Amino acid sequence: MRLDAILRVVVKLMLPFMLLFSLYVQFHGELGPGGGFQAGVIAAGMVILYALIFGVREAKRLVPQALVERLVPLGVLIYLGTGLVAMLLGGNYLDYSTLAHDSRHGQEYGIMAVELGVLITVSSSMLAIFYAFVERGR
Amino acid sequence: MSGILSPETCVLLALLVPLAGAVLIAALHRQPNLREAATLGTAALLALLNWSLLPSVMAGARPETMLVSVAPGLDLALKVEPLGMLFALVASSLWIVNSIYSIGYMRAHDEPRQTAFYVCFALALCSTIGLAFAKNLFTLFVFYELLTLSTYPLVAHNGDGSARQGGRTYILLLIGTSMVLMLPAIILTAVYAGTLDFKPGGILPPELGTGIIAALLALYAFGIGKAALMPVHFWLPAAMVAPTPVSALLHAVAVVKAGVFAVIKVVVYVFGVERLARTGASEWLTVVASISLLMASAVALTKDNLKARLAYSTVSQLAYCVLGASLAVSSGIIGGALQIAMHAVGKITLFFCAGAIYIATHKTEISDMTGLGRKMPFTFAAFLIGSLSVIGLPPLGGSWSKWWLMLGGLDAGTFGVVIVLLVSSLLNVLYLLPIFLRGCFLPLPKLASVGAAGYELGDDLERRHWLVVLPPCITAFLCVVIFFHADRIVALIAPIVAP
Amino acid sequence: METIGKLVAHYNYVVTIFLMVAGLYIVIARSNMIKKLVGLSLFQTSVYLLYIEPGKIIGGTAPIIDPAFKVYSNPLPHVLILTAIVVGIATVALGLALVVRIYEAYGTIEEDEIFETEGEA
Amino acid sequence: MKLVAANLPALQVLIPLVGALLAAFARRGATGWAIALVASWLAPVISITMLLRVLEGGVISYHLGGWAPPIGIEYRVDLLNAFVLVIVSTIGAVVMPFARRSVADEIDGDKQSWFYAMYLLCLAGLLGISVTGDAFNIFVFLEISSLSSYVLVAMGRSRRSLLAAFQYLIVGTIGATFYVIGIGFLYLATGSLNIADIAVRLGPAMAETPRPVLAALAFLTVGISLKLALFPLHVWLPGAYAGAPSLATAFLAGTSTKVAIYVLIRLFFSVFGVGITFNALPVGEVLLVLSVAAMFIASLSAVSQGDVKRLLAYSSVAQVGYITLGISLANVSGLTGGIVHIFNHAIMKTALFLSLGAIVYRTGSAGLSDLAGIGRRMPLTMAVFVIGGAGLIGVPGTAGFISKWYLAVGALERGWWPLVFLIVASSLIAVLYIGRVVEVAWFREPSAVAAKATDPPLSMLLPMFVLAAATLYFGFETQASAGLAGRIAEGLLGIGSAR
Amino acid sequence: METFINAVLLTLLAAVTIAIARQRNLFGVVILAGIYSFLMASVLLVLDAVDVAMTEASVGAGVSTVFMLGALHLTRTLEQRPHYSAFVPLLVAVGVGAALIWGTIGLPPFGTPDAVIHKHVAPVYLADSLKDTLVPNVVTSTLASYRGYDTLGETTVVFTAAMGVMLLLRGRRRKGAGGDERAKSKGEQL
Repeated sequence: MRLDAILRVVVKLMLPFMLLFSLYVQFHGELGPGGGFQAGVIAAGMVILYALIFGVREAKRLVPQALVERLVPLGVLIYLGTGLVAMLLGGNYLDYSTLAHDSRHGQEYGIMAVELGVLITVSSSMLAIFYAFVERGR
Repeated sequence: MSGILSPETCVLLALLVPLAGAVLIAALHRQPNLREAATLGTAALLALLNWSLLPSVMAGARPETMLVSVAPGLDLALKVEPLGMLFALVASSLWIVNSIYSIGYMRAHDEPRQTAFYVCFALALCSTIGLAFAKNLFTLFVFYELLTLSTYPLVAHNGDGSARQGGRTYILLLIGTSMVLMLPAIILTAVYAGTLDFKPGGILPPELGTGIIAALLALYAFGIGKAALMPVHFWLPAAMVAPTPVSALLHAVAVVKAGVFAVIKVVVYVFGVERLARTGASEWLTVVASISLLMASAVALTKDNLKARLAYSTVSQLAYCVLGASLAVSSGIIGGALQIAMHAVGKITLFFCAGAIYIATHKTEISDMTGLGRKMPFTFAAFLIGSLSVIGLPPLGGSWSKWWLMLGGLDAGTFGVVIVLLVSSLLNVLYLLPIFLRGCFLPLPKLASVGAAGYELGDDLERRHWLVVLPPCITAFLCVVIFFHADRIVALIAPIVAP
Repeated sequence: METIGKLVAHYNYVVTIFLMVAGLYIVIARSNMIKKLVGLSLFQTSVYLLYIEPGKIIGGTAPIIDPAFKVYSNPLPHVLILTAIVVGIATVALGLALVVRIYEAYGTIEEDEIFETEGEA
Repeated sequence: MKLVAANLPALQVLIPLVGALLAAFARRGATGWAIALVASWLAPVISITMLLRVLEGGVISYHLGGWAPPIGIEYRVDLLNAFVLVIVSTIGAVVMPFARRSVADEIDGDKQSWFYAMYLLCLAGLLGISVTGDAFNIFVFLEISSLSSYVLVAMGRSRRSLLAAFQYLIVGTIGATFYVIGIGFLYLATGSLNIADIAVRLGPAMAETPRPVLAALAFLTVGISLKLALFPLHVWLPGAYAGAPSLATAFLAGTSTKVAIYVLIRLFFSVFGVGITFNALPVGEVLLVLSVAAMFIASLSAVSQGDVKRLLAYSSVAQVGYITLGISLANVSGLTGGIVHIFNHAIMKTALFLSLGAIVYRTGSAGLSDLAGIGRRMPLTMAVFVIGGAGLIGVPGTAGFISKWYLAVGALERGWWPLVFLIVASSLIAVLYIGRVVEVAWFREPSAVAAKATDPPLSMLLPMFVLAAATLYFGFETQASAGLAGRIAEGLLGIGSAR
Repeated sequence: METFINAVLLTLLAAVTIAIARQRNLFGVVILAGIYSFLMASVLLVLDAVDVAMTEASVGAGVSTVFMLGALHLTRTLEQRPHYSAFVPLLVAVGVGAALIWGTIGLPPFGTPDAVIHKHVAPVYLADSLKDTLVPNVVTSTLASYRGYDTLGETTVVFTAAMGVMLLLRGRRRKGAGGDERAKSKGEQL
C-alpha cells in the first residue's frame, strides 16, 4: 500500500519531466537525434504509464478518449495541410521553400510543422490503440 | 423492296429486324395475342427482306456492310454471297411457318415462360442471319457462339432435371468444341493467312503443307460441332428435350444447318476447292463423313422415340453436306448446298408431324402410334411426303441433293461414295417408312384408342389442333414445289464454285 | 587483425541473415497467432540491419552535421528504416486487434484449432 | 485552375487522402458516404485528364517537395501508370453509388463513416502505388492500401472474415517485407531509390556485382507475387474475398491485385528490363508454368465451391493467371493481352461481385443453394451476372474474348501452339463454374430466401449496368483498351513509338 | 572496433531469437521480444543510426510490448504445440536464407566508405542539408523534407492502423454471426 503510494508520487513527479523530455525530443530533433515519432511515442508512453498506475478512468479524465480520436486524423491533416499551403503558395506539393521569404527558413518552418503533425498523430494513435485494447477488456 | 432500300441497307435490316422483334416481343409480354402477332410480323418482314435481296445476288451483286472494327484484323462485317443467301432464305422462310406452329404448340400445351421462348427464338434467328451473312471468320464465330447461347434457354426451357441435363450437354459440347478446336483454328488461320475475310479460292498461303491443311480442316470439321459430325454429334439427341418447335426449326434447320453451312463456307472460302482437290487434304473427311452417315442411320433404326429417331436421321443427313464439301468438286459443293435447303424442308415437316402427334395424342414412342394414321390423315400424309423427300425420291426436293452428291462422287472418282449414298438411302427407307406404314395400315389397337393424356381419341383431332397440322402440310407442299425449282438454287450456287 | 575484421564482418552478415530467417520461420511454423505476430516483427526488425549495416562507415559518426566531424554514416537508410519501424508497429497493432476479435469469436488463438472447427483452411 | 493543372499527380492521391481524414472526423454514415462519393468521383477525372495529357505530351514527371529526383521523390506518369490509374479510380468511383445501401446494410451504423475512411485510404494507397516513381514510396503506399484492406476484410459479418483478415495480414506483411528486402538489394547495388534512376544504373551494377541484383529480382518477384495472389501463393485470397463486405470485395477484386500486377510489370520491364528479367533467371518459364497451373487448378477449385463469392474469388486467381501468362510471353501481343486483361478483368469481376453483392443485400446469403431461382426474382441482377460470366468465359463479343485473342496470338508468335489450346481449354472450365451458377439461378424453383427477393433499387443497379455495358462495349470497340494496351506493350518492350 | 561490439550484440540477438522460438509462455515471449528490441537498438546505436535506435527502443521495446501485453490480457497466455510438422516452414526459411547469403556475398565489405550507396544520393543530403534547410540533423531534414512525402505516407499508415484498431475493437462485442444466420434474419425481415 505504502509502496503503491510512493509509486503514485514518483509517477506524478515524473510526468512533467517526461512531458518536458518528449517536447525536448520533439524540438531538439533538428539539432540532435529525435523528432515527431520519438516524441510522440514518449508522450503516449507517459499517458500509458499514468493509466497503468492510476487506472484508465483517471487517464481518460486527463486525456479524454474523444479528444484522442479527433487528434488522430488532425495530425495527418496538419502534415498534409502544410504541403497544400506550400502548393497554394505556388510551389510543388510539400515544397516548404515557399512558406517563408527565403527558402531555407521556409524549409525550417515546414519541417517544424510536419514534425508537429507527426507528433500529434503518432501520440494520439498510440494512445487510441491503447484505450481501445483496455476498454475491450471491460 | 430493294428498289426502295439499297441492298446494303437490306443486309443491315435483316440483322436488326429480328433483334427489334425480340425487344418488341419482350415489351408485349402482357398481351399474348399481340406478342404472337409481333413474332409473325417479324418473321414475315425478315423473309421479305431476304427475298428482296435475292435478285441482286442472283445478278452477281455482293452487298456488304461494316458493323464495327473490333481491332485491327478483327472486323464485325456482313457480306451476302450465294451460299449465305440460300441459308438465310431457308431459315427465314421456314421461320414463318414455324411461328404459326409454335403458337399452336405452345398454346395447346400451355407452356410456361412463353415470352422468354419467343424472345430467344427471335434472337436465335438474328444470330442465324448474322452467321449466314458473315463476311469473315471472326464474324462467323461471334454469331456461331451467340446462336449457341441464345438457343440454350430454349433447350433447357422445361426446367426439369432432364432438360437441365440436356442443356448442359448442349452448351458444353457446342461451346467446348468451338472454343477448343474452332477458335485455335481461326487464330492459326489469322496467323498463317494474315486475314480472316472469306475469299473465293481460299485465303491460305500456297506454301502451307498438306499436313497442316489437313490438320486445320480437322480442327474446323470437328470444331464446328453444330455440323454434328460423329463423334461430336450427341448434343443433338440431347437437345431433343426441347419443345418440338425448337427441335423443328433450330435442330432441323437453323442450328444444325448453321454448322454444315459453316463447314462448306470454310471449305470454299478459306481452303479453296481446287486447293483441297489438288492436295487431297480432305479425303480423310470423306471417309469420316461416310462412316458418320451410315452409323447415324443405323442408330436411328434402333430408336423407338420418334424425335430421337429423327434426330439421328438429321445427324446422318448432315453428314451428306459435309461429305459433299469434302469431295472438293463443284458438283459435290452444289450437292451439299442443295442438301441444306432440301433436307431443311423435309426434316422440318417430319418434326412438325411428330409434334402434332404429340399434341393431339401425347404419344412420343413410335410403337404407340399404330393406326394413328386413320385419326390424323393429313399429318401422316405430310409425314409420308417428308420421309420420301428425305429418302430422296422424285418428285421431291431431296432427290436433287442426292443426285448432285452422286455426281460429285463420280467427278471425284470415289465410287465408294456412290455406294455409301445408296446404302444410306436404303437405311432411310428402313427407318422412316415403317412409321407411316404402321400408322396407316395397321389397325388401331383397342387399348391405344385412349391417348396417353387419357381422353378418347375423337375423329376431330386435327380440326381441334389445326394450328399444328397446317404447317406440316405447307412444308410438305414445299417439298414438291422445291423439286421443280431446284435449277434456280443451282443457278444461285453455281457461281461460288465456277472455276 | 585485418583478416579477423573481415571474418567478423562476414560473421555479422550471417547472423543478420539468421535473425531474418528465424523470424520468418516463427511466422510460418507457429500456429499461435500472437507468436506469429512476434515472429513477424522479429522478421521485419532484422531486415532493418540489411539497410543499416551497409550504411555504416568505419570511423564515421551519426549523420548530424558538426564541424568537429568529417565522415558521417549514410543517413538515407536511417530514414527508410524509421519509416519501416513505424509501419511495423502499425501492422503489429492491427494484427493484435484482429487476434483479440478472433479469440472472442472462436475462443482460441491457435490457427490449427480454428481450422479444425471451420473444417477448411 | 492553373494551380490544379500543375499539381494533378499529387492531387490524384491527396484528394482521396483528405477525403479519408474528413470521413474520419465525420460521425454519421451518410456524411462519410457523401465525402467518399465526392473524393472517389474526382479521382477518375484527374486520372483521365492525365492519361490524355500523357497521350499527347508524353511522360509527366512531378517532383514532390520540389526536390529533383533522385534526391527527392518523383511522381512519374507514363502510359502504363496512367492506364492503371484510370482503371483503379474508375472502379473506385463506379462502385460508390452501390455502396450507400450495401454498407448501410452490412456495417454497424456508428462505424460506417470510418469504414468509408478505410475505403478511401485503400483507394489512396492503390493510386499512390500506381503513380509514384520511387521504389520505396511504393512500399509506403503498399502498406497504406494493405492495412486498410485488412480492416475492410475484417469488417465482414462472418467470424471467418476475421480469420481471413489475419491470414491476409500475415501473408501481405511477409510479401511487403520481401519487397523491402528486394528494394534493399537494389539500393545497395545502385545507391538509388528512384525507379528511372535505378533502371539507368542497373546495367553497370549488373556488370559489376550481378548477385545482389538477381537477389533483388528474386525477392521482389516473390514479394509481389504474394500480393497479386500468383498461384500457389494465392491461399489468402479466396478467404479474404469471401469474407469481406460486398463493397470491399467488389472494389478489391477490381483493383488491388491489378495494382500489384502493375508493380510486377513495372519491375520486370521498366526496372530490370527484359534482358535481365527473362534471361538471367528463369523467371519467364516459372511464371508461365505457374500461370497455366493457376488457369486450370484455380478454375477447377472454383467449380466445386458452394459459396458463390468464394467461387468468383478462385476464378480471380485463375484470371490473374491469364495476366501473368501474358507477362511471361514477353512479346507485344502477349503483353498486350495481359495488360488489356488487367482492364477487362477489372470491369467484369467488379460487375460480377456487385451483382452478387446485390443478391446478398436482398437475401443475406451468397450460398449457391440459396441462389436457386434467383434469376426469376432478380432478373436484372442476374442478367448482369450472366454478362460478366460470359466475359470470364471469353465469349466473343465480350471484353474477355479480346484478352484471350491477344494471349493466343502472342503464344503462337512464340511458336507455342499447344499453349493456345491450354488457353481456350481453361476457359471451358469457366463455362463449368459460371454455367453452374446460371443454371441454378434460372432453371431451379426459387429457394426460401430467394422467393422473397426482388431487384435492388436503381442506385445499386446502375453501377452494375455500367460495368456490364462496358464488358460488352469493350468486346466490340477496343481502341481504348487493347489499342492503348498495345502501345503500352510496345513501349515496355522498347518497340515502336509509344513512350 | 564497432565490428566486434556488433558481433557480440548480434550473437546475443541470435540467442534471444532462439529463446523466443522455444518459449511457450507468451508473457515470456513478449518480454524477450522487448529485450530483443533493446539489443537491436544498441546495435543500431553502434551503427551510428541514433534516430533509428531511439525509435526502435521506444516503439519496439516500449509501445509494442504494451500492446502485446494488452492483447495477451484479453486472450490466452500459453501456446499450444502446433499439430502439423514444421518441415515445410523450415525448408522455406532455409531457402530464403540461402538466397540472402547468395545475394549478399557480392556486396562490398562492412564499413567501407567507397560502397556505391555512399557515392550516389546520400552525399548530396550530407552536403546540402545545412544550406538547404538549416537543419544539422540530416536524418530529420531528409525525413521531413527531401523524402517528406514518404513520411506523410508513414504518418498515414499510423493513422490507418489506429482507425483500424478502433474499428475492430470499439463498440459492442459481437460474436461472429455466420452468413446463414443472416440469411434467416433477412428472410424474416423481408
